[in-house]
Amino acid sequence: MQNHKLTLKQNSWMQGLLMTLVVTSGLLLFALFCFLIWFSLPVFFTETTSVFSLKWQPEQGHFGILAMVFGTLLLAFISTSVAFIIAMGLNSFCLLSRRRWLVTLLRTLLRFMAAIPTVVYGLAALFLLLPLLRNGLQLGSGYSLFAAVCMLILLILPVICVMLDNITAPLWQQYALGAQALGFSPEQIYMQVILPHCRVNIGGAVLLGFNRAIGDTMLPLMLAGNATQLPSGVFDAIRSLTAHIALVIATDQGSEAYNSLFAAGMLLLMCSACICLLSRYLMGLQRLGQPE
Amino acid sequence: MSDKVRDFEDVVGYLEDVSIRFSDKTILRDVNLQLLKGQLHMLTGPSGCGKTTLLRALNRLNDCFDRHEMSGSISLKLSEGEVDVHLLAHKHLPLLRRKVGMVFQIPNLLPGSIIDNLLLPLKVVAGLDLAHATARCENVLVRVKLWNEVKDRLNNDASSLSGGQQQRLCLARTLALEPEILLLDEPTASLDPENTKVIEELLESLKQQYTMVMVSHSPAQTVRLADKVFRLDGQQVIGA
Amino acid sequence: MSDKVRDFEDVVGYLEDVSIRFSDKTILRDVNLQLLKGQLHMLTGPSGCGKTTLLRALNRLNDCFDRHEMSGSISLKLSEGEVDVHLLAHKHLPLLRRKVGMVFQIPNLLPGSIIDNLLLPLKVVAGLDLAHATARCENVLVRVKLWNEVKDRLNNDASSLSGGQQQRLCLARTLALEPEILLLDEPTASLDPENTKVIEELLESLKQQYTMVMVSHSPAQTVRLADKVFRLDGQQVIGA
Amino acid sequence: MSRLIGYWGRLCALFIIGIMLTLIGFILFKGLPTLELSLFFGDTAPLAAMMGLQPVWEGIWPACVGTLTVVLCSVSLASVPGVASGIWLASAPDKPAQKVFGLAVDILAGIPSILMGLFGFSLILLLRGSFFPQANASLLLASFCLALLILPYIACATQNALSSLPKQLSVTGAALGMTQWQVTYRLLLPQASSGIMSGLMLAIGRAAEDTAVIMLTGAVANAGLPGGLLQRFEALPFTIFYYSAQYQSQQELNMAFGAALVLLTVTSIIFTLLAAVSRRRNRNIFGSANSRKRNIYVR
Amino acid sequence: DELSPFDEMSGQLNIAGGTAHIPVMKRAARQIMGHNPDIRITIAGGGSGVGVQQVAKGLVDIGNTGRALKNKEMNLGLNSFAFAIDGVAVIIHPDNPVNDLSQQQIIEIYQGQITNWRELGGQDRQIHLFSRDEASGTRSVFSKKLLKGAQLAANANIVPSNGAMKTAVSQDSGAIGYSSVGYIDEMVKAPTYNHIMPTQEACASGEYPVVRRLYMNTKGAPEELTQAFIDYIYSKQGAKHIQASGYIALDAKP
Ligand SMILES: Nc1ncnc2c1ncn2[C@@H]1O[C@H](COP(=O)(O)OP(=O)(O)OP(=O)(O)O)[C@@H](O)[C@H]1O
Ligand SMILES: Nc1ncnc2c1ncn2[C@@H]1O[C@H](COP(=O)(O)OP(=O)(O)OP(=O)(O)O)[C@@H](O)[C@H]1O
Ligand SMILES: [Mg+2]
Ligand SMILES: [Mg+2]
Ligand SMILES: O=P([O-])([O-])[O-]
Repeated sequence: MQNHKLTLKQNSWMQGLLMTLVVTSGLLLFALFCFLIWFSLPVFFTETTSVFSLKWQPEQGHFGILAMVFGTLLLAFISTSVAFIIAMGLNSFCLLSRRRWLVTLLRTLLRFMAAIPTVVYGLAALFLLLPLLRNGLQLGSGYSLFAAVCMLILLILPVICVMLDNITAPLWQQYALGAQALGFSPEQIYMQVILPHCRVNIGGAVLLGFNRAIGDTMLPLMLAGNATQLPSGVFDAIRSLTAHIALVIATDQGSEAYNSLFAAGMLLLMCSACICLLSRYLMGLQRLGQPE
Repeated sequence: MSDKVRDFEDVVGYLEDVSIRFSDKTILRDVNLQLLKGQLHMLTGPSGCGKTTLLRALNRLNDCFDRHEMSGSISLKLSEGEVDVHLLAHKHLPLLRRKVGMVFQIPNLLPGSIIDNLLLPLKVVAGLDLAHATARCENVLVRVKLWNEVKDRLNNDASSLSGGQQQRLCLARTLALEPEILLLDEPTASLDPENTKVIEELLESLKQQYTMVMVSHSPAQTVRLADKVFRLDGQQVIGA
Repeated sequence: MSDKVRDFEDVVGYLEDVSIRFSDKTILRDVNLQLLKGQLHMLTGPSGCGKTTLLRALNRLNDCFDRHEMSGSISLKLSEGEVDVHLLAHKHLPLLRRKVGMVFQIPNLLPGSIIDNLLLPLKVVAGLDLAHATARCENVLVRVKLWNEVKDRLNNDASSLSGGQQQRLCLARTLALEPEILLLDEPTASLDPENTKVIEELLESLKQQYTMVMVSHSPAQTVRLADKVFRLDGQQVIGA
Repeated sequence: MSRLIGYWGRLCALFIIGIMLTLIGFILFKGLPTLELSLFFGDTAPLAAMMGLQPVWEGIWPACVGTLTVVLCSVSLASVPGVASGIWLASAPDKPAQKVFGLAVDILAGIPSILMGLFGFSLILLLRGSFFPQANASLLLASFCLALLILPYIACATQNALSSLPKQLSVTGAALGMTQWQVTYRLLLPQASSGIMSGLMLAIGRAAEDTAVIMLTGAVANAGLPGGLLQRFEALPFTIFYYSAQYQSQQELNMAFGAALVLLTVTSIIFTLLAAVSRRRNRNIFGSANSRKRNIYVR
Repeated sequence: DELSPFDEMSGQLNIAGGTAHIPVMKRAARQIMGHNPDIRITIAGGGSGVGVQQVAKGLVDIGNTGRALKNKEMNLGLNSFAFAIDGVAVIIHPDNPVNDLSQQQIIEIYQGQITNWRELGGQDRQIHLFSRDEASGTRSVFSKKLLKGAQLAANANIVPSNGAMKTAVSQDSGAIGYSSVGYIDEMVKAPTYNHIMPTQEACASGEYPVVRRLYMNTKGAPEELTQAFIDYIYSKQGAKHIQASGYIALDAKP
């Protein structure tokens, strides 16, 4: 009994600590949030409606960033969907393959990939992929949507894969035996039992990857060419919003070019907020459709 | 395969010198058994003696565990012909396990609702369309006497069922797949006498259709149901 | 609390008008029971009638499930004095559950090795040091007659135990915590007759120490063990 | 359909392993020959450079130290509050407070790093303009911004890892008389530790590689060894970016490859250490080391 | 000698801004820090815009620009110190046979009207346009003095620094870009502009028209260390560094 009281006391102490930490981080995040919104607000109150146009020609007084918005979305959508399809394959391989050493190798490789810095991908692409596109395949200067997408896929693949693995591995352990006894093949267990059961979590993993793809700065900056045009094909150069911010933050404060930066920032923030809300909404739908 | 065994027309399975080891511990040593067509074979023995392991050997489910070794030979006569279970390649195992259905000692639910638990294997493994599958679901639920208890909550989570209900659901699920050999691991352990009786009658009626291997701890049940009794003890089958 | 009940010195628990609903489905309605000190109360009834639910009401474990409602009052006399279980604040529940130990129908192992399953609760909940905890582990394992089967593989994964072994392990785990009231949900369901006898003898010997509420489907076992039999049916207790 | 996923999985695995071997091989091929003392220290005497007695030019030593420092600072700032927030979020996901906080964390986990850089930059301007005129872009600011960047990341990973555990586990814990805290700490956390660890690793990787944040908050092309928390610093990713985009000579390009190789090595060492530590931890809590690897519940 | 003023000093000097200046600043910093390790000089690029912005906010001590301050920037209380003359010239890949480009040709190229090197007497190869970011002093000079305000084609690739421009062009045989004359070496080739070779001498003499000065800017009067640094840049050794970086030193303060 004495002991129990003791542990209880210790618990409340620990819980206090926990709550302090949570409140601190909550306040910090809240401050960050307000800050970002506060800095993006001027976009609404200055008459820079020209920000929402396709033309970016600072010397001529056109400061439209829609081309960048389009470029960003294109970049993120293509790379996330390809990465997701590959990630599914890798995930199934990790669970199903009987060459366990290969699986261990792959898992290690994926976790290692998560640690590979973006700039290293950028560097490798500058001297491997771009020359190939430029000289080998004669596809323009090489700086293109395609190059950035290729490297972005490698960048977000480990993020999606590791998340998928964390989600599906325990489920596999829980259900594999029983389902196999019913005559399911391992592939069927993966496709029909595991995947449908964790659709929501998979959605979360994909959204995380999407966020990462939308938010990456260095790869588009180094590889996508930063041209302010609407691309007509994957081998055209584009500029992403993030690269735009990195390039434009250097301009003098207060200029219209500089203000477009906050519009870009706000759009990015809205993007990640919308994605998040969308995913929550989807989750809610699923929960409703599936009475307990 | 010894010739004297082959002669019997109604032998559908024989195990010869089957030894099973888990992590270097011998669980079963040189087990020899014959399974006869349309009979219910009862496995008994003290807890932890290897009954479940023996059942799992028949559909190669032991392969799912690490550090498992098996020697000896197991043959089953299925509609496909005679199958050397111990030699089967990995890709044929799903079919084997479908033909040799197993009901676990501890109910093993699939994720999802009650009806999902029945429909999913029917759709995926048996390849039935929804209408046929649904009809079959109702049929088996009635047969295990679960229909009345769950008919108005088929879409509820299966894990909210009581222990005995879960056990009957798992039995129903295996029956729905219409295997050729049934492995039953204490299917009535957590059922009350009344339900036990229902299940026993069901099993009795299934004898024409299936060859069954069943584990039970109840001597009374053994007497009531068994055509043949194997007693496992000390890693061996006594009195086959 | 009605006065006539309070008079009995040896009443350690009473349930009054207990009704329990899961997702708007009534499972138990107006159950009235008294638990007597040092007696074994046997709960019987058809599968799915609410026996497990009633046991879980006694240690408020139903609270762990979604969409659960309970009305009525439950009081237990514990060493701390009389406790109004239905009114207990959330923070007191761990203590209640320690005092009212429960063994599940489906063995609920903790992750990790066999010995972890015993040591972890002893260390965390009872706050014992390693030496004391280990001694107690061996003691309880011997009492449930599992010691010989597991003594050379205590560090193996607990999930590699057979069904019956898992059940005895869970019983041992609860006994090791030395509760005051024991809730046993079919503790011998997957045990062979011999082991069942051992456990029954153990329970018999525990009667002096604990008040027990047990679920069993075996009429024979009920006759052998029960001091008092409650039959649950149609959401009510018949013949208290 | 189901069969296809098997082939597809094998294809992807081979593809990825092939690609990564090519990439890493390329970096090794280009970077290994440059791995000499002069890569790190230029023409400064190594010992003097390490002690910080003499400034290093044309060497990546200051950038190595800078990166290690900034990663260490940001991870130690973010990991504990991050994990704590994750635990709290998982403890009662349906309460309003948790819902709001969870939403904020989710949104912020997806925030582009360049925005975080922008935040840091604006923060300094704000601080200078108000009550702390001495504030300047510095190592501390960069670490703080990085910490903010990875905190939601860690919180999300922790919450996911905890909430994806089977419910049976916490019911068992409760039935044994454990408090909610004990259930979380002694049962759930050890089970979720590998998930949390991998989240932490992703976060560390993110902090180590991030260029956009530090570019705006204190990383510069030339600074020498970090002079203190309140001074500007060099960092490997920035160095790589800088030299790969604007090398003026073969030697500078080699430095970029050398730095890339070093950065790869550093991050993989951190990872290996972390993995080893987490394996040790598992063994301590549960007697056997392999208990968790294959935890098929025999049913 | 010229380094002796730094003997007794210590502290940090932050420099940021124009990327054309970086070679000069690095050489000077290296000498000074080698002489007195107590002094810590940090150098960041970013472009001329960053230089103005950060020095005006007091984030750095010296902000470099590759162009004169704009009117709006004059009001920020900045002191400008011009220390070198530099030209801005078109650069192409060394293997490109085109040797001369007229102003009109360059304008049409950058407007996207000429898209193939064949039209300029080169090989049949697409022209890959490279330009600088909006904050660049080099870009503003190029755009004002050479393009005469013509509109830049939208498909031009943008690179963030002089160095990046040079490396990008040096790798792509179809590329055309522009950079500070100081950056031109054997990695890239500068075709003659209206038949004038863009050398620093031509820039200094006024023969080559697209020129600018390189400035250091401080907020208000420079402090001790900053002043010493500026003095050092104006010294003989400083002139040597400027020369070595490919620029023509200016010796008098404006
Ligand atoms: N995967 C495994 N790894 C190691 N040992 C195992 C494994 N599975 C079972 N065992 C051991 O093999 C022995 C036989 O187990 P089995 O499950 O076959 O027993 P059983 O006869 O079914 O007992 P019960 O009646 O209790 O269910 C037990 O001692 C068990 O601990
Ligand atoms: N969490 C829950 N949500 C909804 N319904 C539940 C829940 N738990 C139990 N039930 C339902 O309540 C009824 C009683 O369940 P309980 O587990 O108490 O039965 P039982 O008497 O223990 O049966 P058995 O002998 O089969 O174990 C069952 O019909 C069950 O489906
Ligand atoms: Mg068994
Ligand atoms: Mg029950
Ligand atoms: O010198 P820049 O301003 O063009 O970088």
